Amino acid sequence: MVSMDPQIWIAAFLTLAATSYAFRDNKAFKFAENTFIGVAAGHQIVMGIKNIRDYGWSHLMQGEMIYIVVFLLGVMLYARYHKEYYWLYRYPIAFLVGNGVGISIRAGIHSDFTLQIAETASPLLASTAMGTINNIITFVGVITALSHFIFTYEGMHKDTLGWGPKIGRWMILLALGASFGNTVMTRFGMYQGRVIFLLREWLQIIA
Amino acid sequence: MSIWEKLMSIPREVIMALVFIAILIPALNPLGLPLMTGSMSQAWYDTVDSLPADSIVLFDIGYGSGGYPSLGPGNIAAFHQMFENDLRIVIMATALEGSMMYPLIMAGVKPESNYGAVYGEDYVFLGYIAGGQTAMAGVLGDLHALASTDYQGTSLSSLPLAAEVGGAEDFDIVAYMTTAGGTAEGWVYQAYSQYDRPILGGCLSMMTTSIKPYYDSGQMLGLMDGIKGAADLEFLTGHAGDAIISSDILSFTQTLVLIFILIGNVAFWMQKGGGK
Amino acid sequence: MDYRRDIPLAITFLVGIIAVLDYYTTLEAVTNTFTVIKNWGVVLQAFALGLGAVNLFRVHGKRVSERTREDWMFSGWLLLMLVLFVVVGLGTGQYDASTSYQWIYNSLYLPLGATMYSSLAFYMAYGSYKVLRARNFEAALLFITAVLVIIGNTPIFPATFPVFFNIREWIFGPIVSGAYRGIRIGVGIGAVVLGIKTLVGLETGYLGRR
Amino acid sequence: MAILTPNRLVPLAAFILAWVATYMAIQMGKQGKIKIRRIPGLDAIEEIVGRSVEMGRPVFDIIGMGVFTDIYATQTIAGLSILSYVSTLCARLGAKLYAPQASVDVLPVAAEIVSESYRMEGKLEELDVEEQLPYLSGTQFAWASGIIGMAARLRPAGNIMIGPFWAESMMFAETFDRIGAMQIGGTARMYQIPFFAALCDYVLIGEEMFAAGAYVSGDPQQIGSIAAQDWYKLAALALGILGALLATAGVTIIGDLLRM
Repeated sequence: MVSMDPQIWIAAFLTLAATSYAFRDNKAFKFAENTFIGVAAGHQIVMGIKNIRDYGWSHLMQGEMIYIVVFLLGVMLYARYHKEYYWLYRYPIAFLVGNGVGISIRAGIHSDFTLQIAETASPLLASTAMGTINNIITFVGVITALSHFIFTYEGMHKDTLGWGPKIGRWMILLALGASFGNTVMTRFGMYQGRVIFLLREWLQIIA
Repeated sequence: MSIWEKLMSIPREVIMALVFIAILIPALNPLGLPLMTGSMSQAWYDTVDSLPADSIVLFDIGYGSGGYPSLGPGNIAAFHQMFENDLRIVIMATALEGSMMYPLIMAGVKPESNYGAVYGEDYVFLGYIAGGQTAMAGVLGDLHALASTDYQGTSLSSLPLAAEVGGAEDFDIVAYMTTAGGTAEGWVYQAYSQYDRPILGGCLSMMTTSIKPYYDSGQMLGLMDGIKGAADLEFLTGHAGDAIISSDILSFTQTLVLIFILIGNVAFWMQKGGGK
Repeated sequence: MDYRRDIPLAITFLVGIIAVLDYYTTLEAVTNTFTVIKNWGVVLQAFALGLGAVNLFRVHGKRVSERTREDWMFSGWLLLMLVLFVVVGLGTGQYDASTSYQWIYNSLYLPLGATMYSSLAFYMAYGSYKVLRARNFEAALLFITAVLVIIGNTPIFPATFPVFFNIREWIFGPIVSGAYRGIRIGVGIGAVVLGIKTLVGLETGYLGRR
Repeated sequence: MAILTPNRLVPLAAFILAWVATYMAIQMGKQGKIKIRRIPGLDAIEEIVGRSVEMGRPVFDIIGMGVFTDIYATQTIAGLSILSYVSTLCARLGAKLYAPQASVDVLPVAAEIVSESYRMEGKLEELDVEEQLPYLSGTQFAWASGIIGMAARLRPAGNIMIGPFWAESMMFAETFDRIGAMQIGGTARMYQIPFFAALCDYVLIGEEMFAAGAYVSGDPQQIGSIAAQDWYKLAALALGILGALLATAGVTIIGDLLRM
């Protein structure tokens, strides 16, 4: 039996409308796309206000008057649309950028750089022959891929040394192929969820 | 136009229509093919299994409606295993839509009726917290300096589990599932690098290759590889769900894709050979 | 001193440096200051969530009032949907935890969010057919691993011939680990250098171009 | 040493040295002491423009949907440097350039860059910014449809896509391939590179696009930061090779040191 729930019908219609783009750009898709942009922005505002209440206003209510500064900075974000005082928005943005950059690079050099090199500096020999081969391939992959991205040493790309970046490019392409294969699975895995919804909730053909 | 040229340019409507059919058939008649579990999802399962009862997990719902078909089933399976093992879960969301995913996941897990779990004692949901890595660092640094209520406005001090955790040292492990590269890296930076907390991560399959170096270097103890990893977790935990159904559909759709790739390549080389 | 430019640059530097010191030192004063910065960061990010809506009102509000483009009605609908979510979300006082909000979310946002990108699956099928051709050496390298991974990801093949699963697992072993670790090191140091340039005010794109 | 967090001495040293290296490299860049390698992709750009002139068909340069305020800003800037190079070649050789835009912030900058190129070549009267740099849309699928529509109508002989790209990358690469355009793709968004690599005649992987951008712009700051990164990569190479060899011989000192 087909579902009688209006919620399911709206969702089914929007699912089909959003799918239709794959076949051809059309008015139903445009309707779906505009709905999407509208609701996404609406949801953002709701979550934004809730967060301001929970993590800002609540502090103010507990007597932490310093939070007035945050509210001021928050309002200043919207100055960017003002012709004359647009530059005020740079203050809060500067705060966000400073915090965002600081919080990520301080650990980035640790997680992405030193620890990754430490992992590379591991023994190549393993207890099995296959293990050793794998270790060597991994090692060659890291070293050559890195060398591919060195741009200011002309010598790196010439003669014998030039094989490094060349092999590196091949290793990267092989790895990118794996990424391609997994991307195919991602897209299908996502859409299948919608088909299961259509068949189970809307048409109620499957259990 | 030669036959090879025709085979090289099959109209896109034809291919797409065939794909649609290939999705429908197995959805209507599941095959129930056996699964082979990958080592990265096995590692996730074993890590959770090795945690003693009452351990506290910080779990981040880092995806929304777009990621739900891939990650939602895995999330449900992961929660089943955690509740089964009597772990306690502090849930938060770094994705804008994460708080809307929470009721969907809990409707699948049913912790109260299935495991006798109690909200506030065995699990608690903090809601969506803006700021990405800043939110992670905030929760791990000093939870109570940041938040005073859960997502429904209940005071954290009245929820025993929330009252017990103050920061990173109170979490035995951090787990996340996400569609955002910044979130996947962010948890490594904030939880592992900053506080030396072990991490379990789940991401879309297309992200797996770029996140895997963290798993290789031991910064992450388990990695759920999108819908494939989700099916593994469903299989390992014994809670078959949408991911296993999806596996059947994948068998059909991707076989079809492989056939088209084969046709495309044969036609390409035959035509190239014929032209010379 | 130019307060339009120099003060923002000073703010970025100070906040960023405190974040770095918080990581590398054990000074209590730094940790406490950074706790406040983090909490403020969350609130400020929450404020920033409204910026997108303001942009939409500017662009689509203009289209609705001018009615010159034939798709102005779509713009009106877009704004209506935006307002609907805000009214329902704030009206109940419970935001995302209210059942009425969850109802409109599940009927409108959830299906669209889940379908918008996933409908690319159809394009993906067509694209793989057109794209994955071993037309030259480099494309052939990509082709080999892509096809082997797709085979390994298609449960029917490993179920029949387990070797396909082992091949896929192997590709994700040394091949992916090696190349992507190299890439990760490069990307990591790139982000650090860019971050340092941002903190010291050599990279000022975020201030806008006016 | 109670002030410093234990087990983070090496990353701290690496961080401080990165700071010093960035400064030094930019200084050296200003003094012209650093030479950047010419990326083969740049030769391919010349080939594309030349081919378009021969065929009498236009060239597309798509810099993506990036803006100046997000984390992909550097990719947008690299895309703009390439646009400057492409527009100069187009003006000089006489190929008609189309560079559709997706961001209202970036559009005026792109228009300025292209106008400057045409002015330098003394061909400003051949440029029509409204027509050749149209603003399509800031929403992903409308933007993608717009590009696909333009490509089908104008049938360019070449397409250069360098900048930040999302899921639309495959649609673009496939569309331009179908109409027989020669293509170059480049992005540092790793998820999208496979599509470019499979379909384009040349692909700039990740940081190659920054190097290409720095090469054509000659901006000492960009060149300097690439040099600073190179020093770190060379250090990583040396430590990795030495560390692995020593570890194989049973001496794990380098790995242990890096974990300190």
